Amino acid sequence: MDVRELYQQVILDHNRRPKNFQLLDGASHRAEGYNPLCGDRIEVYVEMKGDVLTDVSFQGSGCAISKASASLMTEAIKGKSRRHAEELFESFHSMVTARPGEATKKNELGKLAAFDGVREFPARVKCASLSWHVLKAALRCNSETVTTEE
Amino acid sequence: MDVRELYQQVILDHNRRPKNFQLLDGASHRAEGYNPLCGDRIEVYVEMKGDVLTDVSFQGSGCAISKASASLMTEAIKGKSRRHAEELFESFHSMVTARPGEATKKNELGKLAAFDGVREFPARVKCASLSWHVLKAALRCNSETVTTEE
Amino acid sequence: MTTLDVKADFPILEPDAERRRIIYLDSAASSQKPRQVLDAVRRFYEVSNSNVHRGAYDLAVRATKLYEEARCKVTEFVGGYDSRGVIFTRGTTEAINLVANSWGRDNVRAGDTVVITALDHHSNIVPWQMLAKQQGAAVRMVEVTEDGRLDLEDLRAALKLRPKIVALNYVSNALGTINPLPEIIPLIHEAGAVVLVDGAQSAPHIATSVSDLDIDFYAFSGHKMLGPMGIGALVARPELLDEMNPYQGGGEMIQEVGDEQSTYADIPAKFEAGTPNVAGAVGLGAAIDYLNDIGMDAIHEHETGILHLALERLSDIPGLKVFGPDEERAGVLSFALDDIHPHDLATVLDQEGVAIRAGHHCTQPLMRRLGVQSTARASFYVYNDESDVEVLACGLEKAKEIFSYAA
Amino acid sequence: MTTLDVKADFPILEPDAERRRIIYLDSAASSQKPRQVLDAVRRFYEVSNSNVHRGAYDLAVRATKLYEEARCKVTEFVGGYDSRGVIFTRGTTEAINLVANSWGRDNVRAGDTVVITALDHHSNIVPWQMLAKQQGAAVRMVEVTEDGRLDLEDLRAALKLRPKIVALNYVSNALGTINPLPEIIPLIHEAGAVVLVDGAQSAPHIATSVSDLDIDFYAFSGHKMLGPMGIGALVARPELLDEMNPYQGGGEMIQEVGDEQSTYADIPAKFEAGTPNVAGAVGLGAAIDYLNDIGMDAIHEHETGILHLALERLSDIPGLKVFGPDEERAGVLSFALDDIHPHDLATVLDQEGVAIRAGHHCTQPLMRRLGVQSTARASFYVYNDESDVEVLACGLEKAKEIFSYAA
Ligand SMILES: Cc1ncc(COP(=O)(O)O)c(C=O)c1O
Ligand SMILES: Cc1ncc(COP(=O)(O)O)c(C=O)c1O
Ligand code: FES
Ligand code: FES
Repeated sequence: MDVRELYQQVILDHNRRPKNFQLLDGASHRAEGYNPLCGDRIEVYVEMKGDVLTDVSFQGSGCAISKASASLMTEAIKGKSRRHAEELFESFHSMVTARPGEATKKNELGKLAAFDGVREFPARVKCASLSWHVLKAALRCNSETVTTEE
Repeated sequence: MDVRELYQQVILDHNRRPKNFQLLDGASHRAEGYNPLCGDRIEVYVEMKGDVLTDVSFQGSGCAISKASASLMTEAIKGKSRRHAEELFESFHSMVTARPGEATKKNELGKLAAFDGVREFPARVKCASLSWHVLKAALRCNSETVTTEE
Repeated sequence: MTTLDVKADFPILEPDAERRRIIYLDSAASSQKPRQVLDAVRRFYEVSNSNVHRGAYDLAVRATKLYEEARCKVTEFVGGYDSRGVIFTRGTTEAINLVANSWGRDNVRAGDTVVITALDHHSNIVPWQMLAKQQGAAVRMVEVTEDGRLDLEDLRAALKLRPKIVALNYVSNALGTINPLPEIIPLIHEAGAVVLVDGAQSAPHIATSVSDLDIDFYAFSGHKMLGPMGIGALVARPELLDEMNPYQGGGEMIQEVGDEQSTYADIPAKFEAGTPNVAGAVGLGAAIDYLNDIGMDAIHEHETGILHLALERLSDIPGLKVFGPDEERAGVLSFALDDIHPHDLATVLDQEGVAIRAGHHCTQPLMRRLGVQSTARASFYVYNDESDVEVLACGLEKAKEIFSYAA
Repeated sequence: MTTLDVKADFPILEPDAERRRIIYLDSAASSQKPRQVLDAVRRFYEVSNSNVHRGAYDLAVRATKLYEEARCKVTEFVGGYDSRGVIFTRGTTEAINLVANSWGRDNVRAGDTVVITALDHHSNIVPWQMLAKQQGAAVRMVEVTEDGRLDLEDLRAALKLRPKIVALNYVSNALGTINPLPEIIPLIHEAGAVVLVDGAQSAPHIATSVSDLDIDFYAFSGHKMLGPMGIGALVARPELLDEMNPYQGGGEMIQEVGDEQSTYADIPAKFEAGTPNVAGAVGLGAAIDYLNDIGMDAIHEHETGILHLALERLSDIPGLKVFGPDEERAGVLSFALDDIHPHDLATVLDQEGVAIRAGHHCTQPLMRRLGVQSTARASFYVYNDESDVEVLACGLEKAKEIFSYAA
């Protein structure tokens, strides 16, 4: 497989110029995630109004995959309901951990489908899902550090 | 090699009816030896007058090789000078640890030459030399436990 | 008697130019290895070798996958609680020392009691003696009956001391005694103690479910169950491991290393400091596959068959005395012949190509209770068959002849 | 540049049906194995396999002999004091933990200081942090200079604290820095401390004499020096080992086991509880033979040649930054390329068949001082050659292209 199927243009772009890459002052929820394999760390901030994620942002260090994934995640869930965000996580997670040939919900994922190639790179699955795990932790409680072990 | 070259008649006899197999009341020197590989233990008693080993005996448990070796040792050194006993030990030790084909002082050892076959059985060399090590320890000081590691 | 017909899988049992046929009757000390296991280890080194977990390249991914697959195989094979509760160690001894040091230092305090048994291997005795000495705790050794079974009355008495832990084996390596764990373990738990089971002799021979038996810590060695040397496992209740402090510090077991102190990874990594023996784990996995292919029940039946055949055949030899119980015994036969020293027996048999063990079998407390320094021991495994028993018996008859000649 | 021309000895480096050619540049993590080592291990299992020391039969005698021969080979190879001072362990990590636990608990007390360095691997940091915490002692970490050498001024300052022990590596796995041991060790001894040298990266690459260097404890791993996984050694001054308490309890390490307490065997057995990894030791012995055949000086020269070639070739790539010192450095190259994350580099290179490592290399304290989370690292060994450097460089250029396209 060509490595460019992993590093698709949208991923490279979001790595270069991540969206929502900042602290969120009015955040009602936040969590921190740590990937012990590389030492990278990501913080996710959420502003919730009722059931809606009115604003989302992230900070931290990471590889192209994790940064782009965090960036695209914030875009995808901003303004969405908590329920919707959780469903996206499910679809995303099953896409990046799918076995070769297995069907995925790629089509429902919009831009996030760019991470379809990750499943061919088992060592990088954690990178793609790190920010999502942190989001989940942030929604679960107010402040927590998670380490991802797939 | 036939196992009967190891278990020669004289060895079998001394195993069955060991000589000087008793406590020696008037012993001036004694030592105890322990073979950690099998848990066997032998005590050697010596009565020294001046430089001469006027009486020698042993007690303990052991295999045929170690018992016969102790028995034949006591016979060989009784009434001999300390120097002579030590020389016998040297010759005996080099015989049982000689490499295949290597020349030994077998001829100077009299009945002790029966242990010539031991060197073909590396696992049993300790058995043959145990009592000799204990003798050496007894002559070195008055009371001691030695463990033999070849 | 069933025949498993697997001898041909074991290269060492074939005579070759360098040496003649070996009748190997010392599997309780260490087993021989089938071609399948040797091939798996070699294939690992030739195709997938690399360090695990931290590599982003293909080889490292493969090696990690194989290593974790081996962990899953172990979990299933012994009926562990969860693969998080499977720690790879060098073998049984290291696994027990891990528990004695990590769990032991935090849970056994001055004045506490640790219960061990007179039927156990030094590896399940000495670590507890060392721990007790360090902590100022007491060691209480449960006695054995005359026929070499655990004295259950004495165990009950020992449990009255409210020990913190009871450490005992499932199967005795010296006598083959199978401890009635389904009866014993509830008693231990009722007494409020944790139980460590030394499975060195059960893992190779008896279908076991650690979780069904409700065992807290289970230790075993790969080299006794057709696997390579240098690998084994501690299988434990994950909740217990979660609470324990690490045993060794180093790579792989950390989360973040500060200048002064560090935080630790989750289990099982927390207990696997340093580069693991990946090839060993892969070999152990292959051994488990091999054993599963035969079937653990078939293996137990086969060994029981040989044991009874041997008991019968050896009873023809006057002066032969067998140690240990008549029932509930694995394929281990400890015996004495006349007053011939066990090492002399072993030497004579060795000249016939028969490898048996002579010695205290790392069970000196038991030997003292049997009133002997050592015994001769023949132990059976998948590759042994009827003809091996016959060669053993003939060798013993030869020994008898040699030694009675002197009478 | 010299070429050792040994690639053909390493089966994993040959392309086959299952996978294409691998350029393996991660030997600092674990080395590949030559056929000669794999053959020796297999031969052991096929001809001599048995447990050691306690067997009276032929196989056990052979296995014991091979095991002790391997000990002698290790002694000679690292210039140990005496084969009694060579303890087989699983690897470096276990060897260091052995010292921290056995020597450490008896010699490091509340208020004492243990000196470690910011250049070291977690395996030579965490055990000392754990010991210090248990004993109420202090850990003092010696700093590094900006170019990744040990700060000798700071070491001198640390020695003023009169530490009980100084633990440091010979060669840094993250940067390749070679510590000037001949200069350092006398200072340590003058300060009244004992020195432990982590030889994980020196044993495979540099001719070393533990006794000439006057090292008290030296630890290394077989798997990094062409040997099998699961074997390594602690090489120590026998007088120190004689006085130390055992680390693990179990079979082999005892003299006599009582019901309540036991006496221990002499060294080295005292520190080798349980069935040892005999096959591993035999494989390590074969690896030593192999390395000796090439010659350690030739190996060092070869690696230095590749390193300098790589330094030169990589300097053609704009934006490539190399970490570590210019001189006194082994065949390890830690680098960054633009702002491309090391894991992304490793993934791109992996697709080109080049295996490099990305990460903190189990040296987080060092990474903090370098101001990075991780680096990309290529490390060289006997089987690498000029062409590997070229493939690496091309892969890096490809990565640069992919990632700059987005700019
Ligand atoms: C310098 C150094 N020390 C210690 C270690 C740990 O060695 P092992 O994992 O074989 O125990 C390594 C390798 O990982 C190393 O490079
Ligand atoms: C019952 C029992 N426990 C523990 C051990 C120790 O196992 P290892 O030497 O593989 O650590 C053995 C075997 O030697 C054994 O038979
Ligand atoms: S490498 Fe650290 S998150 Fe991807
Ligand atoms: S077997 Fe114990 S001394 Fe010979």
